[in-house]
Amino acid sequence: MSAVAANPEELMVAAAAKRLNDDEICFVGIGLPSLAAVLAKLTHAPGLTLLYESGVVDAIPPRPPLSTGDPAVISDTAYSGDCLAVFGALQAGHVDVGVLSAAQIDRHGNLNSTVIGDYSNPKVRLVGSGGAHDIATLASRLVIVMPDDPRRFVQRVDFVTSPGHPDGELRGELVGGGPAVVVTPRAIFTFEDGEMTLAAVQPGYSASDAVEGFPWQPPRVEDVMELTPPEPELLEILRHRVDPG
Amino acid sequence: MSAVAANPEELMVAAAAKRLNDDEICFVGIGLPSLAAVLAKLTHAPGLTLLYESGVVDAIPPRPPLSTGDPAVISDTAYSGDCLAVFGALQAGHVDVGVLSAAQIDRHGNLNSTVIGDYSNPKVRLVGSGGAHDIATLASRLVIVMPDDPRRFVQRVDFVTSPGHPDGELRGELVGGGPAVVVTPRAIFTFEDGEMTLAAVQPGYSASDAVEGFPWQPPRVEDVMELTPPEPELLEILRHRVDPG
Amino acid sequence: MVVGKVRPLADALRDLVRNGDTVFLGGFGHAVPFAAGHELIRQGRKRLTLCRSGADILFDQMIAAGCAEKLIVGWIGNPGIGLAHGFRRALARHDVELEEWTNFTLVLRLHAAALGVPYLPTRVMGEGDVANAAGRVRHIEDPFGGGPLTAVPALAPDVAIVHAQRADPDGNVQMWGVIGDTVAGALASRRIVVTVEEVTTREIVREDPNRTIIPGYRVDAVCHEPWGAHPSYMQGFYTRDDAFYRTYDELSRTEEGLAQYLAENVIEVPDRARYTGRLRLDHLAVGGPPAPPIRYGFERP
Amino acid sequence: MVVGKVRPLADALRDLVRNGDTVFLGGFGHAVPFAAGHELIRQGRKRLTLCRSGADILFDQMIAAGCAEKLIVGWIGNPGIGLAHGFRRALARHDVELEEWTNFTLVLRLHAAALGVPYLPTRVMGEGDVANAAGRVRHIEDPFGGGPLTAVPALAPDVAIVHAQRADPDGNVQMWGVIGDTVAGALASRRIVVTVEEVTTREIVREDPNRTIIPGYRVDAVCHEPWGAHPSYMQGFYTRDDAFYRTYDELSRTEEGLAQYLAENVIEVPDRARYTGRLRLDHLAVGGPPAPPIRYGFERP
Repeated sequence: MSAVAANPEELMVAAAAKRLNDDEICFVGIGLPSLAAVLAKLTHAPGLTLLYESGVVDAIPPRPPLSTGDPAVISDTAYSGDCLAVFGALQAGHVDVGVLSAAQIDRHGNLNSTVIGDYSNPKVRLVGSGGAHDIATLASRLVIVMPDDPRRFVQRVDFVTSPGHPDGELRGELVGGGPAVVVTPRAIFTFEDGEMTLAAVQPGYSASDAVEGFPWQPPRVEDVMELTPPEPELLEILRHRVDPG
Repeated sequence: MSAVAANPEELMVAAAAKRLNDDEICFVGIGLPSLAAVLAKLTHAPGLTLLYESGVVDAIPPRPPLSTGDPAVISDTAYSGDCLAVFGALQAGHVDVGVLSAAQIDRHGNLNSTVIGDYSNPKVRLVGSGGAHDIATLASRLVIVMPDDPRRFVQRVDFVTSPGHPDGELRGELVGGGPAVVVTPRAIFTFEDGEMTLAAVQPGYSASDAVEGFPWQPPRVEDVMELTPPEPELLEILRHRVDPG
Repeated sequence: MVVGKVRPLADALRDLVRNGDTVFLGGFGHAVPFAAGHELIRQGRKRLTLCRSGADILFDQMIAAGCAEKLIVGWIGNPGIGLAHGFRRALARHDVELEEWTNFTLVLRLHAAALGVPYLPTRVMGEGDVANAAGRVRHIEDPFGGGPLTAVPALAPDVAIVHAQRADPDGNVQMWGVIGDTVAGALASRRIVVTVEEVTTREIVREDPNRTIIPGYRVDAVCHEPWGAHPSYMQGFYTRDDAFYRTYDELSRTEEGLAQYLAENVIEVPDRARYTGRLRLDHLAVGGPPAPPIRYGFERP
Repeated sequence: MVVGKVRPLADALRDLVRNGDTVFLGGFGHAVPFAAGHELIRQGRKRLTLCRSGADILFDQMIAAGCAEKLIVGWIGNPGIGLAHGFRRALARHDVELEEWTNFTLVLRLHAAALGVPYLPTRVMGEGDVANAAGRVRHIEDPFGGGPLTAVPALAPDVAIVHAQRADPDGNVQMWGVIGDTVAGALASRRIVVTVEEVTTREIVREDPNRTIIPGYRVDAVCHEPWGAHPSYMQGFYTRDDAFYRTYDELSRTEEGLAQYLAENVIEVPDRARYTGRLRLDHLAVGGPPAPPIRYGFERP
């Protein structure tokens, strides 16, 4: 067992993994979302089925895939169809949970992975939606993993790549359930009445630490709890099997 | 070489085969259409690509398939996808020619494979469209093979399973080109102004033989020619390779 | 012992098919799920809506046995032989309702459900009498100005029952040969029951994931039923029992003949093992060399 | 010797790609057709509209080389590394027009063309800013009363260029591993050029027809280009040249750096054999055992 304590990224990935339940069908974005989903699969959720947009179902990548087209998603998988097959399943309502990250998130859970600044004259032009808009719109619920950079948290994203909740309400009539939780290295947020709400803090952080640098003051649930630190066994699996790099 | 002269079915199949050109893409119905298409492939049209609705492309069945799902279509084929793939290609305009048969045909080339008699109270209930409506609607042109039974030729089919030409004109604005030719054991008909028109007779038949028993008098082209008899080599291939039964 | 989703067929169908369900039956001439259909007859299922594009004589038998209230099909007959006599009698007596499509539009309806949209547009069914026979189409305009189209509504069966060469205990189905509308029908359905010639291992499946046609998470039960498609074909396992299809054409011409066949060969036969045990099937088995191997190779460690 | 559709890549692209064409480039991270893209750069192609769902750095290179007038994509970047710098500079200077979709809707647009319909309905793009960025959507109603949907128009490229493991001289393409949008893009296109690791025989293809992903009649040219997807992955043949992707992130940060890379490694290199000859690629090769065989078996003679 490793004696090294969890670093901030590990805290985030471990907490996100725990938001995924055994036997769920999970549509996974690349990067942090994939780390979290594979960690869940290798720990408390062996029945979790991972879908990657490249057409792959029930993959257990032996190292973090660099893209959904990386053969790491093929080396131990049960199905390799095509994009249409997995996006079709997503649209048909077969996906319980999507996991995404983004460059920006706002208080309603809107995600931006398209541009920073003005669309026609961007400050930073990013990669665009890929499957993010589709996953966010269609998955029954969405788990969002956001690295620890306060500039990523804004009152209103510069561009709504992936829709969150409408103003002042939860996505009701719409297709998927929308953002359920945002996991950061410092905290976990849920969505109360469609508004990002501090629900728990990572071990060692206070409630005000958790939102330091945010350009707005997110509401809190009445009783903000502190997450327990990731178990040593879990960290061992994360470091040596999920991301053995 | 067989010394036996062609029987009526062989005359029909040979004449239908000759309506298919080398290098065409050909969507084939089961039964007589398949016999004609395979005969063409094994004689003058080696570059003919045969599509069966079960999802198979470029098949060379070693015996007549009993259905498009018969593994005879698999034993020597280059592609086995699914129904959607081949019907999609048909709808996308990639098919030069469809080959069909039917229980009834009328003067405009409408085909019936659904019911004889009234739809809700049928005299004989048949098998239904299958892919026939789709092939007739979408193929660039249609070759129709009709066995020698005058009751099959009617002024107006009891049910339009597969659409022919509109009254008094050729299918213009519509999707596929519609019926191009009807081949029987006695004759070949083309469609002039959308009307079935005697164009040629099989060897040994007169123009009036060709339409004997028809409930209407189809028009004729000015110069009705007589087809040449099938070559002995062609009959040999038909009897021993297309239908070795 | 039950492993993963592997279960006895009778149990699986008892749990997963309800009277009144819309049932997609796989098999496009090839791989017709006779074992499962016969079990549904034995279980006395009622008021089913049976659907698929081209319907083989299994439909005819289930109709004659009184399982079906309605048919949604593109074609129904005895392939290569002739007509479906049980179906014709039931239709003439209005014992069964018929909603008939073309094979393409029936597949599009299933594909719409698999894609999660309420309809798909098509260029067929704008002419002739088939649209009237089907009833449930809408004549629409291309929203981009391209002219008239026909909309066909999604068809999402309650349960799909398909037969395939093999599946693993997670339900991953591998099939080859003629696929027909198997993928469309299975992916369109809410539940999926698979009968297979072989229950294979997870390892075998994972060594060739591109061979998998239905991902396991969609499958509810895997039932080991060797010869489960007899008397139809199963690529690589057996060819069609043509003699039976011809015999069926004769025996099914009368109601009594068909009833007697069903009684002796389906209803009074407790399961598939007893069914195949009664028959001499060896002459139908096929062999053949292995297909050329491919290599997946990933990375050097 | 040219057999069937097998042709040298340069000739095939000269004949089958025209300046101004809309070109689908295959490769979903895996099997990116670098050999063909580099040849288009060498041929000095102009005014191309490049399209696919997730666009890798081959797009970045072709944009920087001045081949592209317009992009129709769902994503563009350097997979696993970062952003596409050549693309970003060109966009900022308005040297290239961008029409951006989501990966799903881009695939649906291709699928619409493959199915021969002018559009497909979807439940996405009804919210957020992506519909505005894409521009060409219509908000429609389900004709069966199910509520609002979005219509996305068919995208039928003039030519698709895809890389695969093997094809036969008739153009039948067999591919395994990650397929992504390869099938949708190829079947949507009017013409298809395939580069392959191996030209195989008709017999090999016909011994496993379910492995074929594109039927030969749709394919115009088969070009033998071993390592044709380098520096991307090719399942069973080689893994990604990650070092290059990282280097590319650095060198492409300046216009001069990227221009110099293209000059030395693309424009001044006459063909793929010379390209691979310059590099040490052995460490990227992968092996692996053969996948489990299946048997097709037909009938006893």
